[in-house]
Amino acid sequence: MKMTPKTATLLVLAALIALTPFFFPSGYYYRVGALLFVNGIAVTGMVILTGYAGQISLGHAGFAGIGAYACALAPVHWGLHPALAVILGAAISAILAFLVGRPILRLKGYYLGVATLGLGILVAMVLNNERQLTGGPDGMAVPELGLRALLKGWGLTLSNGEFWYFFCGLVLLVGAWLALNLYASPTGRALRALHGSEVAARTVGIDVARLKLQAFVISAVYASVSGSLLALQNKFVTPDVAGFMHSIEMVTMAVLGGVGSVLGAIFGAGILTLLPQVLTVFAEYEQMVLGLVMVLVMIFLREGLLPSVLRKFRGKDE
Amino acid sequence: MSDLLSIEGLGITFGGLKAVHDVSFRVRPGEIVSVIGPNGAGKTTLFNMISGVYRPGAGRVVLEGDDVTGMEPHLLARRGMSRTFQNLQIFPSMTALENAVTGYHLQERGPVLADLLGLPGARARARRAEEGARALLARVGLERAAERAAGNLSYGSLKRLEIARALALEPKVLLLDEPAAGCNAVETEEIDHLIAEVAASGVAILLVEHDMKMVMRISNHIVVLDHGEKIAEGDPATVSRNPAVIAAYLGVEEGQDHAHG
Amino acid sequence: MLTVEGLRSRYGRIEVLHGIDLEVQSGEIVTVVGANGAGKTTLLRCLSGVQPVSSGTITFRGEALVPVPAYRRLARGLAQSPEGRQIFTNLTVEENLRLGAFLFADDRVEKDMDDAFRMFPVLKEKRNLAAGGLSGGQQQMLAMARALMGRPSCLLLDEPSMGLAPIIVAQIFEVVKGIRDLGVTTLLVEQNAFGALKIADRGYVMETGHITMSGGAEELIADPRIREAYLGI
Amino acid sequence: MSELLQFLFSGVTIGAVYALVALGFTIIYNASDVVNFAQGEFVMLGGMITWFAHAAGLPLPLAALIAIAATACLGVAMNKLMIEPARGAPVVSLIIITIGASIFIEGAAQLVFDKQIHSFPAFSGDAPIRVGGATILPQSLWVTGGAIAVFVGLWLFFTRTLLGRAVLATSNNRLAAQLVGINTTFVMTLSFALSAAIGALAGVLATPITLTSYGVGIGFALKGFAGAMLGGMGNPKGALVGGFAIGMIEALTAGYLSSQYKDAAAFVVILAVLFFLPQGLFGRTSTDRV
Amino acid sequence: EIRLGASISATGPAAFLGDPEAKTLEMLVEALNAAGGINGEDVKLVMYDDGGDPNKARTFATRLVEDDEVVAIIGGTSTGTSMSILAIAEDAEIPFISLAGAIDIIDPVKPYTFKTPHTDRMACQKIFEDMKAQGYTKIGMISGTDGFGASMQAQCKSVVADYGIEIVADETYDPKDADMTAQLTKIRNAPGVQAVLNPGFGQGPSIVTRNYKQLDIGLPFYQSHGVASDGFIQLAGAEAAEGVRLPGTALLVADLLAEDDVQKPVVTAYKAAFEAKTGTPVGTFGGYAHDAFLILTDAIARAGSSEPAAIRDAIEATSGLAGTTGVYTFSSTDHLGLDLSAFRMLEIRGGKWTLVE
Ligand SMILES: Nc1ncnc2c1ncn2[C@@H]1O[C@H](COP(=O)(O)OP(=O)(O)OP(=O)(O)O)[C@@H](O)[C@H]1O
Ligand SMILES: Nc1ncnc2c1ncn2[C@@H]1O[C@H](COP(=O)(O)OP(=O)(O)OP(=O)(O)O)[C@@H](O)[C@H]1O
Ligand SMILES: [Mg+2]
Ligand SMILES: [Mg+2]
Repeated sequence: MKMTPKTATLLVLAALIALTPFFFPSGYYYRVGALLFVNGIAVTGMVILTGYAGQISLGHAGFAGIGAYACALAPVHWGLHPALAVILGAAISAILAFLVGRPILRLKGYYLGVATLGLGILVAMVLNNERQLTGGPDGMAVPELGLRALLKGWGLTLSNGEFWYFFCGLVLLVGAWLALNLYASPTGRALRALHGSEVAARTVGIDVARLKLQAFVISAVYASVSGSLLALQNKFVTPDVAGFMHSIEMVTMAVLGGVGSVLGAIFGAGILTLLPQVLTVFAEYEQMVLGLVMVLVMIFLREGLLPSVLRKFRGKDE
Repeated sequence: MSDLLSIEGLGITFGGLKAVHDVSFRVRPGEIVSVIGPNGAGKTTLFNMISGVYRPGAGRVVLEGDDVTGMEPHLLARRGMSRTFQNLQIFPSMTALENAVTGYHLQERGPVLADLLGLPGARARARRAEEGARALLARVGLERAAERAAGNLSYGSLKRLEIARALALEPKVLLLDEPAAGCNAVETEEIDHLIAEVAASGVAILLVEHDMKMVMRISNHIVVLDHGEKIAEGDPATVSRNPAVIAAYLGVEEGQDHAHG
Repeated sequence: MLTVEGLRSRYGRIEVLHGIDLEVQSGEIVTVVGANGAGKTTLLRCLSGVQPVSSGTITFRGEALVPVPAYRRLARGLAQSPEGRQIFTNLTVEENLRLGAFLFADDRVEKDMDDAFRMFPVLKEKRNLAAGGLSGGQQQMLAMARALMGRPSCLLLDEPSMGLAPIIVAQIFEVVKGIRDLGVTTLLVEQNAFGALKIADRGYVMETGHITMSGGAEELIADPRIREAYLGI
Repeated sequence: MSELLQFLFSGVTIGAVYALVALGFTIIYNASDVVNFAQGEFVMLGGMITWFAHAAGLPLPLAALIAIAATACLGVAMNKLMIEPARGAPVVSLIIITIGASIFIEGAAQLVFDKQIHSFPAFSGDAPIRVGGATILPQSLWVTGGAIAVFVGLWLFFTRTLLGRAVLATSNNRLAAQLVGINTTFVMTLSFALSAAIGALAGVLATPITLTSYGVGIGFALKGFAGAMLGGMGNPKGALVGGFAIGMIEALTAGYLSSQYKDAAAFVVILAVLFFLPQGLFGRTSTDRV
Repeated sequence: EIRLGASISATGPAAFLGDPEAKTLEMLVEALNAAGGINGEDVKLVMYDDGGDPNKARTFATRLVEDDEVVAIIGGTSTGTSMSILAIAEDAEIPFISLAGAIDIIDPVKPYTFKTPHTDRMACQKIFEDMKAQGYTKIGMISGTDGFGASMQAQCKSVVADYGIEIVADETYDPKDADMTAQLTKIRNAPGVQAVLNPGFGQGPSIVTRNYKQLDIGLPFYQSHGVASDGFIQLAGAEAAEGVRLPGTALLVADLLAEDDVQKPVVTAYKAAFEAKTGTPVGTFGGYAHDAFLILTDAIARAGSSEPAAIRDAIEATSGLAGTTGVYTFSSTDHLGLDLSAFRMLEIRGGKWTLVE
């Protein structure tokens, strides 16, 4: 049987998640892996918004911030279980995205960029300034998810690092599966169509405004879940999670890896997560090397790392 | 009322220029109505107003008895209107097949959630659309280009791809803006046949085209615009003899030359 | 004046010109006809330098053209009115024309512009309008006029009649004939093969990246294969 | 009254800096549709190199000149080494390249210079000028003057010169630009040189007010970007007005409402303006037809 | 070989603090190994730059513990990064000495976490003590919105009532702002305001000080320990900085210290070494790193072991250890080890630091 690209992608991903731990020399690698997956989740959302629908956002960290702080605040203030707080965060992100999406998504290109940038900055600013509630720039503690203890009760003992590695890996797999389903589906096709030409998309009956909004909301949920997972595993959160740099990081990861494909973008998340860890050997040259790597990847693999490499590999041109 | 589409006093201005002024005509099912006129006469602008890309400054567009003036294009598409573009509007990074499949959007679309979860229904819908699209590509002679990225196709191929996509909507009214541009005489005839076939199945067709051979051959009715106003109207023979049309558009000898090959 | 020998060109790995040989004498009008996707546009793109040549030579007025970058070719006398018009949509009609004469800063620019306006009066009406607002046919006229502003000795036209009213098509062909009398050479790619061959001296037929036939224009018009495949008669 | 005046002066001071940065974005954008996120680093370099040269004993005007020239060269190098090799890449890729360049330049600056905060003397001293009970520093007038001068220069360049038109043509349709004989490579080099020089000039003029260090680039880039977008990217008039508008909004919000949320006010205004004018205040609407 | 870990914000928004900290640690390790290490064993410092990002700090802390297998960690330039590292260190039961100001780091006391700087609450107390002595009862505040400024602003507001002082104007600025005259004008116009306090670090306070002078406000002006370095006087300009008061450490007034001051030798030695090595003036923050390293090496030497638990116990037993910031005495209930006396009220006069007492 011929494998569809979707199955292939999922298998590759699952194999990577399951098998790499056998090569981990120490527990620290689980942490890096878990971070990679968390970033991968956010970036998969960017693939839907930017890769499929062609809309950019420079403010998605704002949604990550909402997801993260939902996990910090809801348990403390309303006694909500952290797992429910993840869902609450996702719901708030979705509602916010839904409310602001319509007016914002009428904008194009850089104008959309600056509007989303503003949105992200507003969220970060609230988190920063409402000190009584959020702890301000110094951040606040996040309660335990408790799932690890539960697993232990069932006889599955995992270290903290291992747990988060596999848990985030699992969520990433689910996220990738959803995004891949979407790609080949009618909705996915319509999203990619409006990317090509909005006028033509409209005349074939695609409700462009609504579809963009859907992509925006979905990607906001991805970002929010990613923020939640980050907060829960760090057990601590600061407004940096909603910061401008984090937004830029998400976009960069996606583009670096290849924003058109889920696996590519996750690859990008991998590069930007691993690179700083690897580059510590360069000490004070770290930043220069990081910048240089980004530039070189974009020059020589201009569609992003994975698609370009695959193309060379397959020797295909179209 | 047996009119499928009726245009009533449509007009629009751009910064003082009356691009279209008080244009009216009707189209019945199965009829091919051509709009001709000099460059800049307002033909494309008229199409843009009818299909909802521009909001008309005056007048009404009535489709099957309903006033649809200024309605959003995607809503018009749902009511059975479909079009192609003079300035190609394709989805360059998608394959030719996928381009054609988008035409089936209204039939294949479903709830996002079903699509996200990849429910069997979603997949079945997508498959049906794909089969239809393949058949259409064959109809316009693009079956061999199906898997190629549309951005890599030649101009003439893209024009035909647009027609395939427009047909995929299974429209009641089809607006074609210069479908034969970039095609040679033989290719044009193929398109001719296609259009005639579609019309024969009861679709109302509105055609803008500068290839007079084609227009004269297949039109039931011709509307002539100049400077945004309707200057003549009638069957091909009448119109091609109209001195005003010859002066403004056909050119004296050339008019004959093109009309009769 | 213009000689093409063994020209090959590709998009990525797919070769679309498989060794084209073609010649245009000074003062000639030569037309190339062919079906959609035959490679006519690609050929013209190679000549104007915006498409890489993988092998073969192009000689223009005795000089090898391949190493010359695209922007220098106009200075050598080669101007193109490209497929898809490629006008500067954000600039005004007048600015488009002035940029057509980008290389020149003399009084002749104003005169050439007046000529262009005389040829296409509608452009004069719209001179201060953003070119993107023009109708399709008006844009086609602008592309043609802009190419003429570059004072070419050899004009490359890619379907100049596309989207033009019959009366203007006739006029364009007249213009091409007219500038031949001024010594300008023209390589004309046309789907309106009948019209093109009628004004041309010679013609080539192109099929999927090969030249399959060539000869005098009248000869080609009379050829039954051509009549059936391209002229539809 | 004197209070309002002081807020306005504060707005002018901040706004002039933003405007000057925003103006720097316009040229590269106009030539290539790329918002150069390394623009802030040009501003940083203008300040840091001037400080460095001045601290090494050169007179201030000479130090400033060296800084501007060096930054312009760097801009050219960036174009040659990073942008040109990526020709034909999609605009997003180019943007990521400029972000990478920005990270690289910042990393290099902290090695070549240091991580401390620096400044150099104001051009006309620090004695505040008093007007109706409010005060403004002479350096603010320098920055404002600089912004206006750059604006006039750019405006003339884009509207009155064929070369300026060639820059616009290059971004509008690169293929056609080559066909009419425009050396698009040269146009890109020129725009990077000019943009970098304007950025450096901004750094030179603003540093006595804002101080400088290796990391100030991003902040400048962000505010300059916001200002340019508010005014309409690519239009010098938009950059000038947008920059000053953001400065004014911040100062007035800080003065009358809340200093905590003054940046929020600026973005709320941007969102509101874009709601009604999706191309910014003076942005051109695309005229492409279907 | 004894492996020590550090995660410092040598770049990013807190680089202004982290850079001297990183340099200090490098310098001290070098000197220590040159002098024969601790009890004859060399010290290896594994240092990472977390860029001020708490998430990165947590990753590096994990790496230090799991991969580099260090026996103790110094770092956390800011409160956010410290809180991240703290969780890892406590989990792994490895001693951790933070370089950040917030009281939450050691209150409540956690077994393995210590810190060297005064808390920002202490800085507030020191300043308000001085204000109260001068008889000011109504003051204005202008704080940076970065972690340092915001945290100190909150602490000051929570203790201000103890000194019978009222905050009549409370303004903030973004650390990247270029002009604060709008906020300062508002403060000046607040009724009855007698003095102004500016918690913050980096370039912000320098600009505030210049704007303060520009507006000719004329009221007594207090800065925080966040700007306690010669760089501040340079940036603000001696003229604008004239008369500014702040709570500082012995480090800034090394040559003014009494000969018998216990801090004098350590302060002079560090100042001389640092300035010779880097060519930049010492500041309070490098001093925090110096003290952390001092406390740690002192404890390891006394413990005679590099077992984390033994080191921890030895740190807790530290008593009367003179550092640059103050004289440290830890206990099981006090992981800060300093009291208010470690702060000295300084005033800038003629472009120089002077002791107020
Ligand atoms: N957006 C616009 N802004 C300014 N003028 C416009 C705009 N759209 C159309 N026009 C003007 O309206 C007139 C009609 O244009 P339209 O494109 O409808 O002509 P057309 O009949 O389709 O011509 P062609 O046969 O050349 O395609 C033209 O003169 C054109 O310049
Ligand atoms: N950018 C591109 N990338 C890949 N292939 C391309 C590209 N442009 C054209 N082609 C392919 O090259 C071949 C020749 O195309 P070209 O545009 O030269 O044809 P043409 O003769 O001008 O056709 P038309 O009459 O339709 O304009 C076609 O098969 C086309 O699909
Ligand atoms: Mg038209
Ligand atoms: Mg072609």
